[in-house]
Amino acid sequence: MTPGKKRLSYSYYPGCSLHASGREYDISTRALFKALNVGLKEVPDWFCCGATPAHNVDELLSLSLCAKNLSLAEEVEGDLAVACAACFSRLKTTQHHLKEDDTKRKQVEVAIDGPAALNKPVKHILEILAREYGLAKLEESVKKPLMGLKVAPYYGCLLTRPPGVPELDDCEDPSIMEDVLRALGAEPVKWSHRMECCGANFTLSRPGVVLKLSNAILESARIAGADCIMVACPLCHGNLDIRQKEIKEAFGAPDSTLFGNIFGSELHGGSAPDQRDLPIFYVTQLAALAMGVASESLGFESVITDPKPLLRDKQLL
Amino acid sequence: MKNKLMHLSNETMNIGFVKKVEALSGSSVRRCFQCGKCSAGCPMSTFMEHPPNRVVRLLQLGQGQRILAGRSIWYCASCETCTTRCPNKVDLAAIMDALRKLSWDADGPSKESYVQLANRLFIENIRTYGRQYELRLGAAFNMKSGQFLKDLMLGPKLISKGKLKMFHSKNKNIAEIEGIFKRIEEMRKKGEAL
Amino acid sequence: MHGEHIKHDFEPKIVAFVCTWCTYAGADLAGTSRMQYPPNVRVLKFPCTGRIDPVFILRAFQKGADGVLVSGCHPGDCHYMAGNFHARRRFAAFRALLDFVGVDLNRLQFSWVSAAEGGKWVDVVTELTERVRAMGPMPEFKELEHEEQWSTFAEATVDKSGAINTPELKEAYDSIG
Amino acid sequence: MSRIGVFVCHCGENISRTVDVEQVAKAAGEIPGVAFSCDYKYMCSDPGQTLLKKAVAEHKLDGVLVAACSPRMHEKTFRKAAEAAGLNPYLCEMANIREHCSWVHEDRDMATAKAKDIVKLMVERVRKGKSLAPITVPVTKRALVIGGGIAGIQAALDIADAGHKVVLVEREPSIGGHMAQLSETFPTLDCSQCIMTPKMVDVANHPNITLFTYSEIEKVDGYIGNFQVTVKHKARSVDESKCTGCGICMTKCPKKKIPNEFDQGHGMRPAIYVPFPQAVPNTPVIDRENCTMFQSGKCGVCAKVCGPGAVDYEQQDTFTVEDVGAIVVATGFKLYTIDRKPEGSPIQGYGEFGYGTIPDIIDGMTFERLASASGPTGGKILRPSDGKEPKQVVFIQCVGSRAREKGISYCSKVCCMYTAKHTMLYHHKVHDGQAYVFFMDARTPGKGYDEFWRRAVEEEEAVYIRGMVSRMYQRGDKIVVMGSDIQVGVQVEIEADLVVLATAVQPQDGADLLAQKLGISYDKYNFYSEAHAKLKPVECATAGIYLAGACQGPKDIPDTVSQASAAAAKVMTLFAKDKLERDPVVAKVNEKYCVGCFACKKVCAYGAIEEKEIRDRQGNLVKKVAYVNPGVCGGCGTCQATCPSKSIELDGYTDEQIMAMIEAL
Repeated sequence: MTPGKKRLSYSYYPGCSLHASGREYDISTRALFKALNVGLKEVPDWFCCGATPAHNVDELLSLSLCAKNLSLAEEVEGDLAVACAACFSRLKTTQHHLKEDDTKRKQVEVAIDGPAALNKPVKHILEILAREYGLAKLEESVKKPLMGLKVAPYYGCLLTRPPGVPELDDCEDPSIMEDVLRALGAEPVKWSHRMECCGANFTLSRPGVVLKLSNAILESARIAGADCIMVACPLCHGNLDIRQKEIKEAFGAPDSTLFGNIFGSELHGGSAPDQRDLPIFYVTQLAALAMGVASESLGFESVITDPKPLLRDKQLL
Repeated sequence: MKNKLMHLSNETMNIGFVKKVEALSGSSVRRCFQCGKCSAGCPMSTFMEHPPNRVVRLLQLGQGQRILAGRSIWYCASCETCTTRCPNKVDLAAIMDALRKLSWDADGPSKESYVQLANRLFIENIRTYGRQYELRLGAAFNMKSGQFLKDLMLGPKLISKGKLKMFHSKNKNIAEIEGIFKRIEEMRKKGEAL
Repeated sequence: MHGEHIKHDFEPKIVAFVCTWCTYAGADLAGTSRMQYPPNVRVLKFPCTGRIDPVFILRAFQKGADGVLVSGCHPGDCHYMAGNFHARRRFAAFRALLDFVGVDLNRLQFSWVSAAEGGKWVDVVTELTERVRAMGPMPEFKELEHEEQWSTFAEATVDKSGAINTPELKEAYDSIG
Repeated sequence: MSRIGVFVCHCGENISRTVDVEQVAKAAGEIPGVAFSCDYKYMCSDPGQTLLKKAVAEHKLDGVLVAACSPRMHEKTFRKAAEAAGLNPYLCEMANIREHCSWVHEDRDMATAKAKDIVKLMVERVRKGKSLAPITVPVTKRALVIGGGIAGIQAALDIADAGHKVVLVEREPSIGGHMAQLSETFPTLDCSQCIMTPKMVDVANHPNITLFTYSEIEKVDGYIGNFQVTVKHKARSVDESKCTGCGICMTKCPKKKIPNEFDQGHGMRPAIYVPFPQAVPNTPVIDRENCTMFQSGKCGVCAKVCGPGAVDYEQQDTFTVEDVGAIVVATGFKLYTIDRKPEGSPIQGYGEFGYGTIPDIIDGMTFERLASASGPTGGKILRPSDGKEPKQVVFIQCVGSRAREKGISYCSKVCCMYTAKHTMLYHHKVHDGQAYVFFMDARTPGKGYDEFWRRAVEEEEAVYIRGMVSRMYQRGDKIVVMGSDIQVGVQVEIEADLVVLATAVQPQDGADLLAQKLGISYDKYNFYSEAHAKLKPVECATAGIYLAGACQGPKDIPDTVSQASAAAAKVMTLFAKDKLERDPVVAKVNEKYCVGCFACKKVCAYGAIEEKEIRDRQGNLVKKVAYVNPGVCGGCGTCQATCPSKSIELDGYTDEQIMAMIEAL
């Protein structure tokens, strides 16, 4: 930052997950921004963005909920920082659709009883780190480089897709996570499943689906030699972390037929010999760790797949 | 249903339904030339009785009822892979949204009740609390779906990890949420919105 | 585009000045593709937009046009290499002049429609027709035609000493002096 | 008072369906100065034309208006008929009530009213029209062919064999183009080079052909029959008149590891090189960007070893001006690459296939080089990454083509056939290998083509899968191909050793720039536009310029050769006459009023306006005025709209004519 330039400051939309199952994402985001001396002010009384279920069955409701949140965010200064990939995707999609479709915009404005705020810039945390704070400065700010940590950066579905909407990075071959990891001193591994779907919100209704898809992701990361996976979405985190043990039980033992009965033989992708635990980190957890934030204040206690042995092994604790 | 003879005529092809799908999704159905790229990349394709390209094909033939009768649309994960890679700018993810909406409106002849139930509870939660209340969502899902023991071991663990909250406070401005729901319902009643 | 024809209270008269190579051919393409557009437009063919004198546009307004369209090849695609560039420059100045004298520029449209853009021709014509329809008839220039005659009459009424004998003109000249 | 005849055509039902033609004819008859009006079912038919001729004679008509289709369709027809009836052809005009009226409107009343208006306007135009005489210009009987691929070679040989001089200009160091790169050709599987190289030699030896390789078109002036084309001869750094083609410079050049463009970057060449052994001319060229001598000033080996002293590091680009009467454009195509494109480019790359970063995903032309006996692998199918023989090869069709999302919506036409050929070549060379083809439709119209494709499936055991590929990624030394078979309705995964993409056929780089120099039009993809899709598929809208080959649209070799011969025939037709008649739509100066400001001269794109001195009998200069050279004038009329004193006028589009039309609004 050049001298005299204003301190970076953002309004903040955490979203439901970050107040519950993804609480460590929220905690670490706040800790990271504090460490980087970047302002972060939560939008008061925000609502759920509707996530996938809302647009799944009722696009108008989904657009209206997001438009409502965008107009609530108008009241807080600074671009809107979003950590959850799903919320980010919904908010960006809403802005995109309503800018392009006048009919929908008018309907939404009736629904929220006010104008839709379409010009508030919505920024994902990754974008803020890599572009606004800047990779060079991020690298400078590192106090404890994540030396020797092999990380599989996992983008999931919603961060970059569909083309032209999130405007975060190339929708098929993004590099923003790798760039951030390199700046933090970690080693991003090249792997094949960084943009495959984890099963997302089927975690509630059809957990079997999640097990199959998430297994493929974990397996691919292990083959690539990753120590851990980095995510930017609480849903992905939930599926890969919380259900990791379950996945191992379902796919690890060759004679497991528990889920095979339900879904047929497709479930058995063959048992992988490598069954290492893969801790799942949020991007903000890794970044904050590199900035020297004490690990106690990064919410590691909330994580199911314990990351501490790995961090100890790499002398990062 | 799958192998039932398909009679094609002006009467049996429900083009009105297709037009509704096109209006809701903002995407052309006829543009699809059935290359199958959507099905090739769909992570959920193996769970569907009609893979994505066939969903569009059935729409082209005016056979919306065949789609709604199946569970394909409820197994779409909204990952947008199809939309991203379609060579022809068919927004299949949006078409899936539209189909689910129409199925939902018709109170779902679909067999896939679990996903519908989860969606319904999720949206109910928003209306009641303003935000998600994950414990209630999970508990209610298990109760209503009759899977009392589903993820039984996971719940307490998550509570102990602080990931599930026992209690949830409502938004202060919860009345505004109700207003949004009400106004949308009114618009639909008056025919001002689909 | 298709379907029932709606009867309107006001059918504007639209005059299109087009070049023969691009826009005229584009309009032909709209025809061979059986596209539909409002029948309000009358097309005058020129070899090139470079041939179009601004006077033609003024005259068209005087003779009852409610909207005028000038359309030629895309920049760089001129059959005559650069005619449309000269036209563009000429009309940029002309638009400013029209704006200055108070003509609503929404009545005058310039566009590029190539021989391959039948659809664009339809869009341009439809849009202009509907826009002008919403604006209503344009009486100003038709009145101007009458005023022109009146002013020649006024010139004839200049008295032998050369003094101006209508109060309006006198005031106008005085204000210049 | 004028005596104009108005003839309203039904065009079968095409016009009469929505326009009340009888009413239009009746209304036309009431226009002052119209002496005769009628309607008829098909005006362009023989009886229709006879009707027109008879009416001209019977009613002593002095002008004719045919209200029918677009003048672009039948203006010539009716002007000829009018001329036959003894009328000046330029006093015959057409009112377009089909393309501009009956076909685009549904409301009968409004369409009829519009048709009446159009007729009214055009009657005024006829009334103010003038008799014009066509202009004749001499024809330079020498042709220019741009591009030395199979299209350019065929056109050049045909024209030269007819006895006319030809200048053939090729951008690369050798002629041959893409056909010289191919291994074998469908549907006969004969060796491409075996049929191509003799033709290349014929070009080099033909007494009527002047060959300029490593040269480009710099500037084009003039018009049909009289073009002046400036050709830029890029510095070859080797004197063509001295070089014997012994090739010792190439063997001694210390820089040998430059990827060879001819082998799609898979073979190596030195800095001084001929693109391939059979190159014509067999004269090397120095690639200055990769030459040590040019980069650091040290080396000079090639000059030292060259016996005749042909190497010349000081050589400069030179320019010549060629006078030609006709131009054949045959600039060919390039293949789409799936690489990431610069921001803002309308053509998108394929991120889902790794943006071209996976070495064993190659394009069809690279496969041709791998299969070619003269290629980098000596005709063995070996994959680029590790030189191993691939046992599972996946071919994917329609990569880039038929993909409007990627910016290309057209079908590339040749891929279905060459992919079938590739599976055969592969099967012939790797007996235990398996070829898979992902395809949408097999488009095989053509003599012996579908049989060829069926042979690939039935006899050569290629597995065709109807469906596309969503994604490919590297797993170990395999490429995982995720596709679908839409007929079975399942996802398909293949672990391939090699993937061959049938990427889209696109116009050559710079096609648009060349078109701007030539003044010809091109479509949004930069393919050159023919004058008429059906009836003038070889001519450009710009007279005297003809198209051959894939620069006009994707084409296979037989189609390309046919079109090249057709273009040559068009050139010969033009050259069969000594003088050329052209439309007399040209500007004329009224010297009485011209003040000599020469504003017209500044805007004239043709350089048709000269300064003319007017002198009195004693020879004293009275004034300078503008003069339009009618042979050079293009007839755009920009000068007329620019002239402040209104003393220059375009025949056929006079102010009087246009004002009369506006008055009739």
